Amino acid sequence: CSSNANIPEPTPLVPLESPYSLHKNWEVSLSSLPNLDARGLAFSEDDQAVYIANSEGYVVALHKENRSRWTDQVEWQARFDEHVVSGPTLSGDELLIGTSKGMLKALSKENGGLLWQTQLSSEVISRPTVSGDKIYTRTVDGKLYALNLKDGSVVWANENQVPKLSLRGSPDVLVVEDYVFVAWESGVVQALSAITGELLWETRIASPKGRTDLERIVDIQANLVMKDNRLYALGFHGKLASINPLNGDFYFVKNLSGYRDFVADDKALYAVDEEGVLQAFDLMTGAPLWKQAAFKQRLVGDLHLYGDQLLLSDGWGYLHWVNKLQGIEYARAKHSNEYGEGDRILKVMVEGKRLYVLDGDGLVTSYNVVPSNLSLFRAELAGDDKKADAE
Amino acid sequence: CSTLNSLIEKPDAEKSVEDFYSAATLAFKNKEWDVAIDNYEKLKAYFPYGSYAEQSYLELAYAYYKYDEPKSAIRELEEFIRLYPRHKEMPYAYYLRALAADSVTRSWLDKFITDPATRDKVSAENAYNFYSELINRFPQSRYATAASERLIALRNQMARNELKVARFYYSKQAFLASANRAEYILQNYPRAVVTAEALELLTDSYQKMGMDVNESHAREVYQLNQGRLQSN
Amino acid sequence: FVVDKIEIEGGNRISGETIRTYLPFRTGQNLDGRLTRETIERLYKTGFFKDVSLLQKDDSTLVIKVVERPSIAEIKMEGNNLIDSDALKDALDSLGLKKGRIYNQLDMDRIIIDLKRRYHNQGYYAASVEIISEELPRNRVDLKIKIVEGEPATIGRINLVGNHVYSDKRLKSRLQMSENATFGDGDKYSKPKLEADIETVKSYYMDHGYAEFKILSSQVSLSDDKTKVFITINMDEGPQYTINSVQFLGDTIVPQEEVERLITFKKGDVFSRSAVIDGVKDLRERLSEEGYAFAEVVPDSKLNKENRTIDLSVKVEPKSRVYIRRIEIEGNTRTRDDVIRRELRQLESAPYSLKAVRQSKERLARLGFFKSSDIQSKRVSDDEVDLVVKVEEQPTGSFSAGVTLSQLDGLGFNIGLSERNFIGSGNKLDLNIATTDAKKSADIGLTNPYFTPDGVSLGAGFYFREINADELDIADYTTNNLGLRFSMGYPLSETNSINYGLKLDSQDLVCSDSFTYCHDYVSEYGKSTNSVQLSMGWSHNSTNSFYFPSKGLKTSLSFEAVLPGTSKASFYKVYADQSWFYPLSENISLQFKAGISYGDGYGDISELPFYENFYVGGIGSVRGFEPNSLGERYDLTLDGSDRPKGGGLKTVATTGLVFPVPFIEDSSNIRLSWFFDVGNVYKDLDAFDSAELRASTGLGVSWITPVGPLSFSFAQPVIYRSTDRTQVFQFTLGVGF
Amino acid sequence: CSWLSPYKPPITQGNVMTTESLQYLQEGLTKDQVRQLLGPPMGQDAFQPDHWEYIFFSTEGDIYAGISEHLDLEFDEDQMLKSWKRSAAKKQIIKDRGFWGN
Repeated sequence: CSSNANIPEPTPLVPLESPYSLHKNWEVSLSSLPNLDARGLAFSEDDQAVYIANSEGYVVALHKENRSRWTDQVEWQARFDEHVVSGPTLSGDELLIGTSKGMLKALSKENGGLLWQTQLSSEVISRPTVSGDKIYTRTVDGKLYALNLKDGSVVWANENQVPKLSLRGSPDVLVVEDYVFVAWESGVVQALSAITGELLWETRIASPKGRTDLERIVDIQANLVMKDNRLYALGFHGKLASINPLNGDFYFVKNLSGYRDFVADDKALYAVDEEGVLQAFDLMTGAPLWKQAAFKQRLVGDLHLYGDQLLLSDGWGYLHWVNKLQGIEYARAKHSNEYGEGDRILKVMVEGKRLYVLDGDGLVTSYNVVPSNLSLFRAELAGDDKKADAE
Repeated sequence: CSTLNSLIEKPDAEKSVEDFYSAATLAFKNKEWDVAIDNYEKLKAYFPYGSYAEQSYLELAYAYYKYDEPKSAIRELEEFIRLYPRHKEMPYAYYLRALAADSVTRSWLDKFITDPATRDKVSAENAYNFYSELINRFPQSRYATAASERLIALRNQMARNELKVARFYYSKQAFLASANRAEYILQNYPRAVVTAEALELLTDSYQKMGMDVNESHAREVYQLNQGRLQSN
Repeated sequence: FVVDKIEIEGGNRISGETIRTYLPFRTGQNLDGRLTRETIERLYKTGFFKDVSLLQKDDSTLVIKVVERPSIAEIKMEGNNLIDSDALKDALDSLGLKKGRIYNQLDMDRIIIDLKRRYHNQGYYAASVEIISEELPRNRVDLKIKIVEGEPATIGRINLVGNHVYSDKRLKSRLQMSENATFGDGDKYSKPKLEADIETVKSYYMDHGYAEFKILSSQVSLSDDKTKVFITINMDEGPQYTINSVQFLGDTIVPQEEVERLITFKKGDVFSRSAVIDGVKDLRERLSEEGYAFAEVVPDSKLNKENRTIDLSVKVEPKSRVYIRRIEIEGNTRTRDDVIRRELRQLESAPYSLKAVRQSKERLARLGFFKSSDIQSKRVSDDEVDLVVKVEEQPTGSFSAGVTLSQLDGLGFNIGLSERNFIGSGNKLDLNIATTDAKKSADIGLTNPYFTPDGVSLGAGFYFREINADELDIADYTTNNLGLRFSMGYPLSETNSINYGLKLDSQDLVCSDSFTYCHDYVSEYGKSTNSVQLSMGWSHNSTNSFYFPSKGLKTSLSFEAVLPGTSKASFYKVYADQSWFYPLSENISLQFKAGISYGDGYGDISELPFYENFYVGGIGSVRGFEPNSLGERYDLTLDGSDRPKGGGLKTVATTGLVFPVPFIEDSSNIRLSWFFDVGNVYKDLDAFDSAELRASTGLGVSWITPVGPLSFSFAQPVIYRSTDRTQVFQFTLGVGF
Repeated sequence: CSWLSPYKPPITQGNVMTTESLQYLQEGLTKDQVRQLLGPPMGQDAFQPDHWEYIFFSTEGDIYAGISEHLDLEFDEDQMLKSWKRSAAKKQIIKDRGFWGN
């Protein structure tokens, strides 16, 4: 008598004449298998090519410029018999990826050949971060590694207690000058010295409460953000905190539980909570600026900055542009086709007016964001009035 | 789908406690135990208070006992004892519980051919404990005399059981086993009817094993008691 | 103030006296602050009341005002299918939530948490539980437990890190959880399954020499929508070890070379933990066979890291020899104590012998009087043990009675009783009396398996049968018999026994008019024969249960002959039957039976008298064919009947897979079998022709009902002739098999 | 014809008193020490606590070879072993009873 599925109803989209529309540059399918595990994957780019990996073990370099046939869109493609779970990170002419078998591999940017690889203690879960002459990454069993950029030898490593059950994936390691900032599944943010790996300070922004193991998950999934010399962190079942990077004291702490990446500009902080409600807070004081519940329960993805707007994706294949001042939806475009393929948008990379999208069905698409003909038409109208006023 | 079964129970929900109770006692009078049980159970579920509930516990237990379901009768009575520790009918509850436990291995054949002593000892022990609990708690209750009689009968039954086993081992030439079983009777059931036979079996077993010291001592005790046993 | 009178307000379910029993003070006592607090606290602790208040009315009466907590009238459950309703009900009972119990909100949260934890444990992370309570008149409340289970988290990926020696594929094939399960719930995640799988990987390595194998850590991570689970198991294999030396310390009681034989591994072998565990178990069992039931056998391995060898030392501590003090028998509500005790091979006041206890268990199971029988030991002191024999009775016979009316043979009544444990005395009684106009028969037999304390059995029986053939035309001939039967048997060993039989029989052969063959026989050998028949048989039975044996061997060879000179038609018969049971899994077993029976006349009759012929067909021989329909048939013109003739040589064999009935929990007294029967009957030895053998296959059901063993079968003949009369469905009641 | 004679289930009674355990017997042992050596005093008559009798007989000759058969022990007032006497079994059980076994 009662339906068994337990996914709450998404809020329906309000019709909107979107000023933007997507013009597809090129489209490459990486693998037919649905991509189940893409938390740790990410685009990286240089001026000619875009690099992305797929959990089935492919790493691929794609030309940014549109080539006529999709096959020569692919500059090179490397295949590993292990699952690639993190990366690729571009550093110089090396591409760094982490695999499920605990291997950190460095590939040559030109042809994807293996330069060196190091066996770590377990699955390399967080995207390798390169700073100075060291690579920083984390394994799923709670170890933080600093390795030598040239040959991948381990410089230092330290261990941290990690709860048994947590959300899949973990945030990137953030390195600023000699400070290494890392956020753990136990809801703790730590700062270590980049040279020795010695712990400088440690603060907790989420503490497990509730009695079932699900309620006790307190992961920090969203990537840490450093803005105007202040560190920002968002915990699941935890808080949004602004932290002094030198000693770990809180500037402000806000009640917000979320696991998607948040973004900051010089005035405000924009984040989405676990139910998909967008919120903005003042960068300095944390005072709430606006709240936008239009995308509640629409499985909102990570936030990105697109010019002076926010860009986010939802679970039904839509991309939304939201105005940063009042949080009103400015534009909307559909990535998935009518069969529902591409509904799950995993990763988006913004490069000026161009977007690169990786979706759950293993498709990588490059779009140019162009004004929709409706807005062209309106512009002409506006143009005529201006001309009219001008005359 | 839950709406369906609530439809059927509708009439019960509306019945008052008196309806249930009268239907139950009517069935109780003309010995339709299952109908009585059904009504009492419903009464307890729908009206778990008041004097009706208290009284229905006892009558329900009696119905179960008569319906030859001693285990559920005992369960109802123990619930009654827990809920109403100071109830005036408490002696009756204890007595009925003992009766139910006693009826587990009794069968109509016992009057002529079979002897309950040859069967399951555990239920006899349960009945024995329930009866003694009744006598300790309510020594002056009107059931005390009937209970003490049953106690003696049960004690004898248990002693007979021991003796039958001892005799069995004696016939299998396991004389040490039969001697120890006979000892057990003398220690645990000193006043049972079969003590004389037990003593005799003990002496024979010792004699068969050539334990002269034990044998002579046992024979002494036997002669000593001979006079006393003959007299009463 | 001093309390003279106590009044109680608001207590209707809980009576006044009950409340008084909880009061910490008596009337006439001074009630100070401490006492009032204690009273309130005590009354709350009972859990009966929502709130309690004490008021002082005029100067000396105390009023206790209580508001009772509502009691639960009805509990409804909705949306639960992973945990079915009665399992849920038991869970609620254990948490104190039952019809009629007191309802308090505190319990509700505790129950929600517990139910949620049960679901999370099974991987239903998205499950939600709500309890809606609905007020009812008379301070009662209806509870509705609303469960939305959602989808169980399926396994996204199982990731093994650090397994260099054994590949992912080899290890993953051994795990319960798998990434893609075609059927069943292999791909559903649950904590117990994860722990079991980790243990499987650990013991796999430990059994292949990796003594230092360690599971470093295991992480479980959940996709954002809580439907996919990713499992990472990090392990450190360590080097492979071989055994350098094995020594035994302490008093091993059993001679050294026998101990060596018990241990399967020796110097140089790859170390295997399970081999060590088995060896220790076998040694401990061997010691308890010597009477040292509490012996301790403790293996200790010292790792030699350089050359990767292990020095294994097994410390044996026999402790004291154990004796049996008393043997109690429980659960025999019908069977007599000595009927069970005489089957036991372990005596009281005797050394404990595991062999004897095991034999006793087997004999109890073979007795067939009990649904289940077990012998447990209860420790009484450090050198004495009591044995408790627990049995559960079951019907051991069949009973039928009835009145029949048919136009063919008028009014008739019959009574049929066959009881293997007559009123619990262990004696076997068969009593069948049936009388109708045309047919009168009676068969009474009593056997006492323990006529002597050591198991010499004695049995006697009387039988009488008179059929008025022309009334019924079922057969072309009938035999009216009257006679006495005696049987005596005794065991030769634990499993073999021998039996002798004597039968005094007087028989009249009545042929139906058209059956000329019968008349020729009568003219040659005469109508009635009186004979004395002797029989002797040897049998072996080492099966592990009476009704549905799944293990062991059953053989019986018997020889039956008419004493020469006592009858004109003297014949002899030889039977040889062999059945063999092999357990395939815990409740599936393979069964193979074969039987050969041969009979021949001797003296002045050259072949087996036709009324003594064997027949084949139907249940008990080759199913799927009409009963007794196989083999040659009389020639209608020559012999005056076309019925099957039967024959002097009967060869039957059957093999079957026996399994319990799926989908019902207690299938202890019912079994299904997929069988393959083959066999036929021939005139005599040289008439045997394997091409003539008939065969069939099908599904058999055997069910032990309170009225008696019932078996029926659906069979499809496989090798048959077009002339054979087949019968797909057949059933019999009361025949042992 | 022996192989046709009825099978008698084995009968074993009493304590297995091995020769070594007998060597350790000496005066002054406490009751517990004697019990440690010989096992529980199953032949003890409850009404004579200070007189223990151990016996052993079995039809399974082969398994329990060399086990002595009868032992009388006396204890003094303060429960110390005073004297003990070892003897062969006084009464032989009837090994092969008649065919009908009684």
